[in-house]
Amino acid sequence: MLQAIGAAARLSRTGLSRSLPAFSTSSRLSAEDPARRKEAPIIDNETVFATPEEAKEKMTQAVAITVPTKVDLSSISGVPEEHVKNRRVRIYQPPKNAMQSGTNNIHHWEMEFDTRQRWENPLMGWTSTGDPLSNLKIQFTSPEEAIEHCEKNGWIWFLDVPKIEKDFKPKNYGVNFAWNRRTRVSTK
Amino acid sequence: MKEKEEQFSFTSDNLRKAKKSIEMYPKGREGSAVMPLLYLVQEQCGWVPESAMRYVADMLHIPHIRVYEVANFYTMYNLKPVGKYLIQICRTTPCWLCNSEEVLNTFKKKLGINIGETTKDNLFTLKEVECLGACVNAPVVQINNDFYENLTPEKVENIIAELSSK
Amino acid sequence: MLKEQDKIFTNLNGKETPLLEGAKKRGSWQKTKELLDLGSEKIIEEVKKSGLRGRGGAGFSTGLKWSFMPKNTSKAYLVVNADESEPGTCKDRDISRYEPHKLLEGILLAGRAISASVAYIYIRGEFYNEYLVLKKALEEAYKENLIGKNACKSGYDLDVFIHRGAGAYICGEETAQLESIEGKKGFPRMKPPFPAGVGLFGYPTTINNVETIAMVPDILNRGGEWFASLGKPNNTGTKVFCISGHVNNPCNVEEELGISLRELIEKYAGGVRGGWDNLLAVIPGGSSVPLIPKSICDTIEMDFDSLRAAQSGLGTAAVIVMDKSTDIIAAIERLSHFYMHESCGQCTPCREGTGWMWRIMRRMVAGNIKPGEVDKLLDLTTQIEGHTICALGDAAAWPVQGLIRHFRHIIEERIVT
Amino acid sequence: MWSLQRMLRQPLSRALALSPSRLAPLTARKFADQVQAQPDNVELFIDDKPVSVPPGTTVLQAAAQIGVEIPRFCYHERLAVAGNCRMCLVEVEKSPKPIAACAMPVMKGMRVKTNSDLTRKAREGVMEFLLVNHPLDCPICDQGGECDLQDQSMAFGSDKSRFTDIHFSGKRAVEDKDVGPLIKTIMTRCIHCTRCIRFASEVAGVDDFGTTGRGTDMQVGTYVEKMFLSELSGNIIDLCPVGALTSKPYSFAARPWETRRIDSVDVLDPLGSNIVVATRTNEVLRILPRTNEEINEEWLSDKSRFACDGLKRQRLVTPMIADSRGNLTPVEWEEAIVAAARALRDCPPNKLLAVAGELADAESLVALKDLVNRLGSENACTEQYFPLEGAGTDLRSSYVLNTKIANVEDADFVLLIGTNVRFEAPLLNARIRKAFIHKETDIASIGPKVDLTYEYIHVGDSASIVKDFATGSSSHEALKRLESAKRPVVIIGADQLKTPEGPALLAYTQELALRLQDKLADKEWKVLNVLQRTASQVAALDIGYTPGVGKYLQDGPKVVFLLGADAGVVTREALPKDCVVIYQGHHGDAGAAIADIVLPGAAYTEKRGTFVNAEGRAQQTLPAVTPPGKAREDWKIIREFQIPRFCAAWIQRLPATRLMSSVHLVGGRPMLRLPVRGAIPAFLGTPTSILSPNYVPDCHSSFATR
Repeated sequence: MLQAIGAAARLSRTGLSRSLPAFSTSSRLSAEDPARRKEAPIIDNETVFATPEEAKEKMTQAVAITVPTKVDLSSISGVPEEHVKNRRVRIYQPPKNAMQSGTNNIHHWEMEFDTRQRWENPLMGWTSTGDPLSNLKIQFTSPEEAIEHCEKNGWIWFLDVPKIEKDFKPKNYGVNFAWNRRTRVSTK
Repeated sequence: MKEKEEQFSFTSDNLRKAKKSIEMYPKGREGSAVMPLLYLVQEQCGWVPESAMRYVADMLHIPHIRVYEVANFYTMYNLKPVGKYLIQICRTTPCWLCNSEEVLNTFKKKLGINIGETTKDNLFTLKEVECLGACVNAPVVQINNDFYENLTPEKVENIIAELSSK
Repeated sequence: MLKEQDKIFTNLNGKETPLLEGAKKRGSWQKTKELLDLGSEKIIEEVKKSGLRGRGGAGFSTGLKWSFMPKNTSKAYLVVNADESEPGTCKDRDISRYEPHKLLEGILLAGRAISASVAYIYIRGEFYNEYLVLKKALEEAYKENLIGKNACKSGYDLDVFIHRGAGAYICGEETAQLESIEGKKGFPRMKPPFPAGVGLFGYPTTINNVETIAMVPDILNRGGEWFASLGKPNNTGTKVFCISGHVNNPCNVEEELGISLRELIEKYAGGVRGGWDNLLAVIPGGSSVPLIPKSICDTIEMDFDSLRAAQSGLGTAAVIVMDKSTDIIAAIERLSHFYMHESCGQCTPCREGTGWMWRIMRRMVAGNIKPGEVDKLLDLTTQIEGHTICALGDAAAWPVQGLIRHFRHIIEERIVT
Repeated sequence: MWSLQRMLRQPLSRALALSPSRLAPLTARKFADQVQAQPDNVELFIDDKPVSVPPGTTVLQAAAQIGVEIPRFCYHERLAVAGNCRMCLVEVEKSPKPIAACAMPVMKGMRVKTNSDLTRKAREGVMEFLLVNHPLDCPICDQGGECDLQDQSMAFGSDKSRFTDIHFSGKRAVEDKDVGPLIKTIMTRCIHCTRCIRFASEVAGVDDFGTTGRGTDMQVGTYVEKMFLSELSGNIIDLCPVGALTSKPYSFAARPWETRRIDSVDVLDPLGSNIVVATRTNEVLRILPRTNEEINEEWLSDKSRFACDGLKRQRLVTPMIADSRGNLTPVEWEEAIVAAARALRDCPPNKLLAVAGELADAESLVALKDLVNRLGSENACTEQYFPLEGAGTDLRSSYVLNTKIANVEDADFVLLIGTNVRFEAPLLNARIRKAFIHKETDIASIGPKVDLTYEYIHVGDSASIVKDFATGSSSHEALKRLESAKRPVVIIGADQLKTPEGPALLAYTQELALRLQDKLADKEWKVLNVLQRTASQVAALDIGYTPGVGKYLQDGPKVVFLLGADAGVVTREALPKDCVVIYQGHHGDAGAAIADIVLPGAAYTEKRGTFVNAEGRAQQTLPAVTPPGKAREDWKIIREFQIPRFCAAWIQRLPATRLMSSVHLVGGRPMLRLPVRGAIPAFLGTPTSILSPNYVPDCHSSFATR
């Protein structure tokens, strides 16, 4: 089982690069089964309740590998069909808040549905919506996971990935004082 | 003063001096001459009015704020008009050990002004400053460009009398 | 005891004319061409041999500093630091106004050593009359072709300019001084880059104290060995001491390094007011170093290493003497105020810390503190010390640390409960 | 249909392109001669983790590479290193003092400890000092909740205050500065990180900020009382790590945790800066930049940032029809739609004109063009003129920024022709300035002498200079520089092309660019750039709109459909008296004033719309709020016409009562519910190909799904 987790972790590490095209649709990836990319290992009760020794023994015996198959949950998820077929999911990394320099909250991936119309509640002035999905944000550690989740549920998705990484250039304090008609603009 | 503030420009003599000051610094670094130029302004006006800062900045092709920064940073530029005699009394430890407080009090009493004030006749402005760098001759007072050393209250009275009668 | 013939600054008392005529009589500009002809490496070699350590406070080996200058550079600058503002110190002022030609000759030789093409003398703004003397001396030197194009007919060109400061202690810090010459606020720069790499106007620059530079002609004239024979090992040569405060005869005096503090005070400054036993404490190296109480003063020798061992420093060798009548807390409080006033405001610990320290010190003078606040103040000084861009933070912290180290009992006695 | 497919093929399919290789021209590239020999990396250890970085890298950057974040206030990766906050102090083995990680270059074998006692104590000390004079007014501070000082004092500060002096002498108070109507200053909160000063002097190029006084009394401010006159001024609000500089329009409006943030795209200039729209209670409260290295980095121009308050005012909230006296009177949707549909239907095809305005999204542009085409007309044009002589708009490269915004940084010579980039595309100007400062790029300009925040060679103000340049007959220095440049860039402003000499200007510019292009060693480099003025123009030209209305107005149109055309190009005077003007848009501007039928549309914060920016990059806005009142997403409005048109007989048969009964009360508002819901019945055909699932998948949802 540990091997399985390890393999899964490796898969997720090879993640999609951030320079994916700004637009994408699920159709491209439908050819290769996303479930093959990563499938959460199914842990049966026996394994969970096993003592460490038993688990070890079981591990050594477990040589068979289950081949994951494509999963489609849309038929059993209970989500109305119009919300499966007609919704588009945006998969993205939350942007850094321009007001702050901290980045702790943005190291994950999120999926969200397109916003359906909201309206101001005439009684209280609250914002109302008839669409529960538009308030749904799910966090993932990698875009593959998000894609897989969408594929499972039959949602059409696209990746929104602007280039956010700055080209690496060593910072230099000395240039503040360099003899140069332009670099010496610094007010340091 | 108001009039002067609105249209500052160097006298031709000072303009020549200013050009000379600018030549002290390498080409392309004319902005370095801001300190000597502000001194010239102060020589001409007795203080550094805002219009002069703009004038200096434009002369050196540097942003106004850079001149403003410099004039604000250094304590020797008077950003407000001062009396004919700017009395700067050293307050730092070596002078204080040698009774600079008494000297200060004498000035205050004799001139009837407090620190930072100017006498009504616009003759004296009293200012407390940090170490003037003449510690072995403490206590020290700088009046305009001249140092008055080893002061005692009596000497202070003489100085005031002498300057007032000039 | 320094022999009369070993003195470098023979006109330190200003009895003779500072101008060229007198200076030549005192030995300036005699062999300058020959010395210049030695060339850069030989000059540096000789200065290294002399063991000359910077006289501005930090005591860094001058020869070594010069050798850091890159050899192949299109342009290099020499900056002479005459922005003497350290409380207690007034030696550079006397050198500038009484021995300007020693300084100018030194500039020429130092400039040759580091292959500088331009030298700036940064003189503090308050020294207006000193500036005039220096300017006059410089004009004389230019006139006689001692400085300028083909200086002293050696084929070496050096232009010297005098830049006046305008009242900022921080501009005595070398990198702040460069900023100031560049016409900006005196905000120190971080190191690296060191001025020998990126200095004035972006070119390699060496910054030396007036006294250091003014000693160079004599070192070269008389030889590095002569200088090294004076003073103590690693603390060679002579030094101008400024003795101020509660002494009978405050004065500037040139002496060998390693002279005992007591001898210095009693011999030259007429002794402590009310006798040696009336001594409370001495700040031995300008306001930036921690004070030492009488017990240490009794035996301490005035040199870089001995004072460092006593948890103080030689600094600028400005001896501020305080007798028993002194309110020692108030004396240090004044210094704290000085540092608060002179902090440039660039970096946080110094900008906020010096002000806070002074506020506590002010309350301490009145005894209006809680017992725990002494430790808090001590902790604050350690939070400033070493955390700032330049050494002003350290300089602000040390006097307070010295006070608490040696006079904690006085502070605690004074607390009003 | 055929026309649509052709229209779509070019830009939108490219936008939808799946292969990364096709994306390449859009991204910043590395050029052959720019690749430097990789110097040997330096290895050091940060928290005992080895990291290998190029020499010259700072400790802070090296730490970032292995995910160790060092706290900072003054350091900003797009500004010069100042090193004055001292928050980034870290312990380095064998160094007696902690070092400032932001400025310290790495050294071989250096052992940095970012979590040692010394480091922690140093941070705590700095934090304490910063807080000594920082007012405790977080509850009334607009930065509260997104304040670096708050965050870092939580993470790195002490748990209690030792500042007892507050009882004796209080904290420092600093007078607020007046720097203009956009930026609110509360200078007591300032921690003197000097980010604003550095931004102003380096990025904005408006050296207005500085520090005055010194030590404890140091203050950040402008020259006496001066406005911060920069088109990028709002960015200092973002940069300020504390609440010293906050947004005046947004002051006391909301807390950051209350707002809903929607990633979107700006449409107020042709660059399509990435933005985050912060909303609450269906109201856009503020707009912040979103990092996109290839467009806006992390800046935003003031227009884009502060224009959002206009989204609440002077909006068209209900359909309107001019009554007998010519006054626009509110009506229900179906009334307006039917009226407009009838007007469209009854109009002779050659007398029908559709005009697209500045802010039209690609979806509605396609829908409108499709509608016009179906009615048998080809008269779809944009307000903004572009010469059709020569290459015209057949080739995309003749009307976009071919170099790409980010690549302008790599140019070694930039020639601006008839454009004030600072005004037309502030962030492109910031890029040029960046290149000017950091890469020794030189700039020349032909056109009026304006302040572009950097020095440039002003060649002259006459269009004939372009001709001389193109033919090589000019002996001007700028031409020589241009010809010897390895990566020259020529940018012509589209506004200049409106003039009578526009076509010639464009032709000569193209000739010049071609001549330069041919000489280049780097064939990948693109020389010619046309800087469009509006967000919609590139998409409109891609889709096949004809630029400029002049020709069509002369034909005396009977029906004019203005899709957000507000620039005043179409006036009542220019139209025949009996001409019906249908205006669809979101603001009651020049276009609405002359309209007979007004259809309220959605602004860019209220719809999902594709916009193609000046460099040809397709991006989408996402709906942040609901359009006000009865306003609708634009393409959906236009789609409505297609149904009545194709079922003219059907709609005529439809009794009025039936139409009325389709109005349902949903969510407290009357909604138009058309007979068609969900999938559109087959007999109607696929209305437009923009409704294909690939393109806008939610197209099947009905016009009013509330």
